[in-house]
Amino acid sequence: LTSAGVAAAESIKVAAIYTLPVEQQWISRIHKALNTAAERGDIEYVFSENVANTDYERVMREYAEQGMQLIVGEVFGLERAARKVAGDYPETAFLMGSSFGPVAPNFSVFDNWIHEPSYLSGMAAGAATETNVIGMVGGYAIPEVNRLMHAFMGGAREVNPDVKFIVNFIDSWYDPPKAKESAFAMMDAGADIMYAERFGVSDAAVERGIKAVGNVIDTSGDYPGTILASALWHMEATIDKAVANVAGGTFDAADYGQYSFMAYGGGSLVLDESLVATNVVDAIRAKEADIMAGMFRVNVNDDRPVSDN
Amino acid sequence: MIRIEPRQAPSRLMTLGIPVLSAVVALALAAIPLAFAGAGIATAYQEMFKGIFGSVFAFTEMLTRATPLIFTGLAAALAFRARLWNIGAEGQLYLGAMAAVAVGAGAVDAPGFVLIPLVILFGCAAGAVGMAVPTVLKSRFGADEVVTTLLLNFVILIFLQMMLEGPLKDPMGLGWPQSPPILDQGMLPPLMDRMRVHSGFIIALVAAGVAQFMLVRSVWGFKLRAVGENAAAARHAGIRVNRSMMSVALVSGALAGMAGVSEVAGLKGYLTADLSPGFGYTGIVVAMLAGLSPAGVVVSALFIASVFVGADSMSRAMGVSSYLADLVVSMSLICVLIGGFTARYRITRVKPLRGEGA
Amino acid sequence: MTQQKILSLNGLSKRFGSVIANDAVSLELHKGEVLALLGENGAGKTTLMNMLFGHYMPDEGSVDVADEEGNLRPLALGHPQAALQAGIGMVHQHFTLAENLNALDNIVLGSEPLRMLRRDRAGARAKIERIMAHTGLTAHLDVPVGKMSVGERQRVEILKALYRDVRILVLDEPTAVLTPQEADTLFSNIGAMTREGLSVIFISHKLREVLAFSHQIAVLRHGVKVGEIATADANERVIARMMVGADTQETPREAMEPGKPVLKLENISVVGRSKRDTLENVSLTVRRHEILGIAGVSGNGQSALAGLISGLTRPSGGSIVVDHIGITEHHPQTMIREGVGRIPEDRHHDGIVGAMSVAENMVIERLDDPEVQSRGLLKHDAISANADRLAADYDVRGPGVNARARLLSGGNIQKMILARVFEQNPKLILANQPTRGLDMGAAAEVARRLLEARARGAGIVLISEDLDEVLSLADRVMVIHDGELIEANTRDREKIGLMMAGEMA
Amino acid sequence: MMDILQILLSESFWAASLRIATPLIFGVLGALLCEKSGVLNLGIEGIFVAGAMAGWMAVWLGAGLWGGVIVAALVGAFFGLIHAILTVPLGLSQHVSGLGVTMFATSVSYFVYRTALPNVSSPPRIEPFQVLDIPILSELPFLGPVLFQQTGLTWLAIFMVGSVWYVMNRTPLGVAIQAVGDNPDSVDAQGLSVYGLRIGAVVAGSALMALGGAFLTMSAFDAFFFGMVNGRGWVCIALVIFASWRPGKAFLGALLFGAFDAFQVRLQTEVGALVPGQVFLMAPYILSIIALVVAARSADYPRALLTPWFKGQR
Ligand SMILES: Nc1ncnc2c1ncn2[C@@H]1O[C@H](COP(=O)(O)OP(=O)(O)OP(=O)(O)O)[C@@H](O)[C@H]1O
Ligand SMILES: Nc1ncnc2c1ncn2[C@@H]1O[C@H](COP(=O)(O)OP(=O)(O)OP(=O)(O)O)[C@@H](O)[C@H]1O
Ligand SMILES: [Mg+2]
Ligand SMILES: [Mg+2]
Repeated sequence: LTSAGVAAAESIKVAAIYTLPVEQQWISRIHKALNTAAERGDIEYVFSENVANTDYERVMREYAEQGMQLIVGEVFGLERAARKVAGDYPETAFLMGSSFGPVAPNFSVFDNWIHEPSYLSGMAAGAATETNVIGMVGGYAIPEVNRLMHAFMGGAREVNPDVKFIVNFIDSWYDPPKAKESAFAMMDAGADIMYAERFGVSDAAVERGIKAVGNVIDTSGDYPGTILASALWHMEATIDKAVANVAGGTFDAADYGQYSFMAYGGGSLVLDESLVATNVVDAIRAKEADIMAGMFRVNVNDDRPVSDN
Repeated sequence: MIRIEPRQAPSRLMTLGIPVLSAVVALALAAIPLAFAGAGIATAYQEMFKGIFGSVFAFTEMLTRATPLIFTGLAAALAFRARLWNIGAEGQLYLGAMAAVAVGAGAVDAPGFVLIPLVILFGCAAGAVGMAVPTVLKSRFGADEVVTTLLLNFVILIFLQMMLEGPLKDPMGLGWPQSPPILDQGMLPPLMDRMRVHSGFIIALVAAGVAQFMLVRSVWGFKLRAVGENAAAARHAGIRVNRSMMSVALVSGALAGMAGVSEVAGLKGYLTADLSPGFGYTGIVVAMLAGLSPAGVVVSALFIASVFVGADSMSRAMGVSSYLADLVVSMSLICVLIGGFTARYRITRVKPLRGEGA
Repeated sequence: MTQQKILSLNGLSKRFGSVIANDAVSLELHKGEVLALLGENGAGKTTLMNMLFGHYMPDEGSVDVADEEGNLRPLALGHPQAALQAGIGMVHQHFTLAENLNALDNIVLGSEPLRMLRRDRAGARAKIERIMAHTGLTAHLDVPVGKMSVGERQRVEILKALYRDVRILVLDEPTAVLTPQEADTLFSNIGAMTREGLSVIFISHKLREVLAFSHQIAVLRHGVKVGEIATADANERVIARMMVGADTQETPREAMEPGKPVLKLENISVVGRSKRDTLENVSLTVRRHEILGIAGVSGNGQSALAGLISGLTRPSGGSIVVDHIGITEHHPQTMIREGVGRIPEDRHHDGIVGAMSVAENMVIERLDDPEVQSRGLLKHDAISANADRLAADYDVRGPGVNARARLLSGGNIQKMILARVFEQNPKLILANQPTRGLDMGAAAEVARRLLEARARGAGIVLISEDLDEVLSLADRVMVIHDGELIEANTRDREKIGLMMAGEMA
Repeated sequence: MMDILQILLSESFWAASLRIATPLIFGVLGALLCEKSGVLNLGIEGIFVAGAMAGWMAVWLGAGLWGGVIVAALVGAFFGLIHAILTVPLGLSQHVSGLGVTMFATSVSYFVYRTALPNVSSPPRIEPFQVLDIPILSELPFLGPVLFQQTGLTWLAIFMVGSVWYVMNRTPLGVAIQAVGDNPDSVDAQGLSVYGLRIGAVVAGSALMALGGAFLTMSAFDAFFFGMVNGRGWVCIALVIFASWRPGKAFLGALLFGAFDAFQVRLQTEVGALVPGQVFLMAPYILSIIALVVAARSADYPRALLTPWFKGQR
């Protein structure tokens, strides 16, 4: 107990390496959790953002050389190389967003497994659409995005088998004006609910006075009265667990993916109950309980979603 | 009043001293953003130095970063010599990389001494085709190659996404838009244990040497220079202008393609859509800093890579935003440009002669 | 002409690196006077005028200009704006026209303040039309300058100067691109204006004009003013001796028996973008030991004819035979291979790659030659040796064979091209305006080389707007007009002049 | 087929086209001014970024919306001045200087943004330009909804098309700029300053480009993001050739590109499952290239483009 107390007082040195700016939704969740931990005094936090994949390995090694105790990041573009680096620095803990598995002794992985709340948000959307057309604007068709879209579509279809989806990827993480135009085009084609994977989509929804569903981050404060529901990702569970393990000297190779599940508080659904019909709210809550209780599993499908014709 | 006059013969000291001096000035200017971000200046420079020369690792990382820049720098230098404004090295790089994984990732199963040349050959050929298209559009239709190559970069990048989600997608990639890895025996061998620097660097040096030699010593280089300096006179003198343009286009594209091969088969092993953080564009800067001399390209690529790697590492050590690195690189570029100018021209103040003799 | 001093250049000097272009040159100009400024190529004439006009900043010296009341006042140097305000206008040796603008815009450019929100085009047009009516210099005001013939461009240049109400007009080789008739008209117009008080400095290599139209002659040699003389006291010999420092020799043309044909054009047509590069059903034959002179006003199809013989232009019909061999692939390379030597009209544009060395330019037409390369690699030593030899033989002077060709003076560039062409013993030589802009000495050298080649057995096509040159060199004369070629069965200046104007066709 | 026609006839499609075209209109006009004077400005992409960031940040710090627009223009002018000094009096390579300015402007903007906002996960929003709804005019059939769904900046862009045309063709200044881009000697010989005209044109052109960026953060959206300019600047470089350096055609070209883009997303929503989505994303670029090939024959470049000029030298 005393040793753990000392470790906490010394606070752990954590570095994060992001391939995109910290405003990117996905990254912003990790960044937020780390900042929270830093504010609590658990960790000392530094980060490098917008690191090109070419440079990623160098940055990992630099941080490891600097004596960072925990390095957090995403290695989707360099799975193999990242594991090699981890092998070279067995004293350093690595916690990386990854599609593959952990590697002993020090390489752990996580991912944004919030398909459960996405499914629930889909239920809200499916019930709310009157035109039976839902528009979805994505950045890139990568598994992390596709998976949530499919879960959302599954939820919507459960409550409304007639619903059709229009899907569009803008091939850019940051082009809100383009995302907005894409959304407008979908609305012109009849969509009355928008799945807002990118910045810009909810803005379009506000302008046309229709509803949107949020994803990863909670934007209901920015668009009051527009966001029906959002599937949120909370990295706190994952980060806190990893930090505690490092502090306790018990960090080892593990898959932290489960800490993004609802049951661990890694994922959650916020509903704007003033916008969703009570019977729908009830159905969603019931489904949520099923999920928490392990009675319902949301399908995982990483393929690129396409529009219904 | 200020006049600009060409220097008659820039002295040795100047041709060597001025680039060094301008690099120093550029680094001194980096103090401004550092101060803006509230970092300690002296330690910052120390950290920057350490980031380049502080360890074998740092130094090899710099060489690794310089490797693609030498290739794209050569691609730009040769094309620009012929006044063929190839702004499309970025796209050609990706074409090269796509071709490299298309043959190297299992389509051909051959021993390394067959597979490596094959990967290089296909990569270079793909890059060459990428430059041949705008060159044909230029010579047949007069379409400006600055614009066509620039736009083709976008087209190729989008095409790459399509391939990575389609035929080139790794079935084992868990859905990620990435290609399968190049077979182990198809990879360019690394130069040092545990370091990323690979034999692509050696190939780049050889390519620069050959390019330098060909430019100065060969009939091909003669024609290329003549076409670049005065196409009308070259044609009047019986040089096949279009043919010469096309040949340099192919070489330029091939070199850019080779940058892609080197990155994918030397470094990463497989292809994603963010293989290059703008190596194609930086190559233009590298080439111009080198005065379009192939040998100079090596020096300026090493310079740019050092500044970037050093400033990047310093930004981390100092806890300053990592955008600092790009900022320092771009300031260095501008300083070296101006420095190169002062080596060639003299800016003099002229006293006005008004009223004398009256 | 009066005795009122209107301009005085006081000890102007200008150095370019090691070249002393002007060394303490002083000049005076009086109201109504026409002063001719003479000198070999590179003597520093243009430099002197550029200092006067503010393009160049002198290293030493000053300039005084008379104001409206006739009081001499110092001129602020280095600013064309100041020169214009002081009533100095300049027609430059090379056109300074924006080709995308029409004549009106070119003329008015710079005369209205830039902050004006609109232009007074009607007023400007009226003023220009007045000037045109008064001087007889006309141009199409609404046609883009790029579409104009050189003669018309030259007139626009002069109108441009006159529009600014100049009192001193500087003309730098104004007739280099004009036909004799055009030149005569120009000078008689200028003569009329001098009687109204205009003062003129003009630079020319054509002694005929100088003697006919100037009052006073100043001569520069190597940047130094070597003398001044009243035109009334001068003749060609005197002037030539002042310019060169020695007498020049003319090469006599010996009679020769033409041999077998080396060039046959049969019913050749060329479809060009404009009349300047159009040919209609042209036939001609050139034999060994023969110089065929093509006389004509510029812009009548000379460039198409030259393009055809140099391989740049593709005919739309007809056949070309060079020494029994029918030409099917129209490319300069083919013509070079068939033994055609070409002296281009525009040396800087077509003749040299200015950024490459003199030595490289001397072998640029024979890169396949085993003397120049082996297995695709250049033989640098052989190329240098070749250059040294040619530079000596052809008296190419300049900063050395390894210097950029651009640094040579116009005359020396031409000598370098002659060296390149004549060394290959061509069967046929195309000489397009070979002495344009050259001083007397250099022009005589070109003539000597052409006659030498003829004696050796080459056939020569000499295209020139200088009728005197054609008549003195050619064995046979044809006139080109409106894309058609007519044999001139006469050597009468007058008659050929009329044919050039299309009046006897 | 019916669907396509329906798209092309819909008001919202043309309104979208005009919206997408607006930043391009600013950009093409800016590039046109620079190139007409003889200077290629590849700094455009970076100047877009700087304009987007500066305008937005000024408003966020408390300036009014039009104040933000002015700040953006000034920042664009500043980067234009750097490019102008490097390429005009110093005569350095316009390609490199331009790419250098793009790097510099981009990295300065990013660095300043991040240093000012080190710890945001979502950038602060501003209150952007609102749609200008002019009561009676917006009731006009078709034109009303197309034109009056736009913000003040789109109107400014349209106004700039006319202004640039007027300046280039009807004022002494514009004629001088055209002349300096064709043959600097012509201007010099008439007592005008080649350097002054070129520097002025590049600075003014760059200010216009920055407005294109400002549109993105102050009208099309209400916050700044890294990478949001996303190649729009480069597209302008192509459009200016397509437009043969004419303001009217520049407007049409930008609108055409906007229409491709608007059409592409709409078509994708119709037939998205049949063709890979990327085909649509590529379409505007490929069509630009084709348009360029078609237009190239008649394109008459400013003759002095890319050629530096030094006073007192030949
Ligand atoms: N005056 C000129 N200035 C610049 N470029 C020119 C000029 N004249 C010709 N060209 C270029 O040269 C090209 C033709 O050159 P040339 O005939 O030597 O090439 P080539 O290799 O024979 O090509 P091809 O096989 O297509 O005929 C033209 O397409 C044109 O782009
Ligand atoms: N801007 C310049 N830079 C370098 N050298 C120059 C420049 N202008 C002129 N010269 C040199 O100065 C000398 C005088 O040139 P200038 O043009 O005055 O001769 P010119 O008498 O007008 O000859 P031409 O009869 O050929 O026109 C030449 O040696 C020329 O090469
Ligand atoms: Mg002269
Ligand atoms: Mg050919």
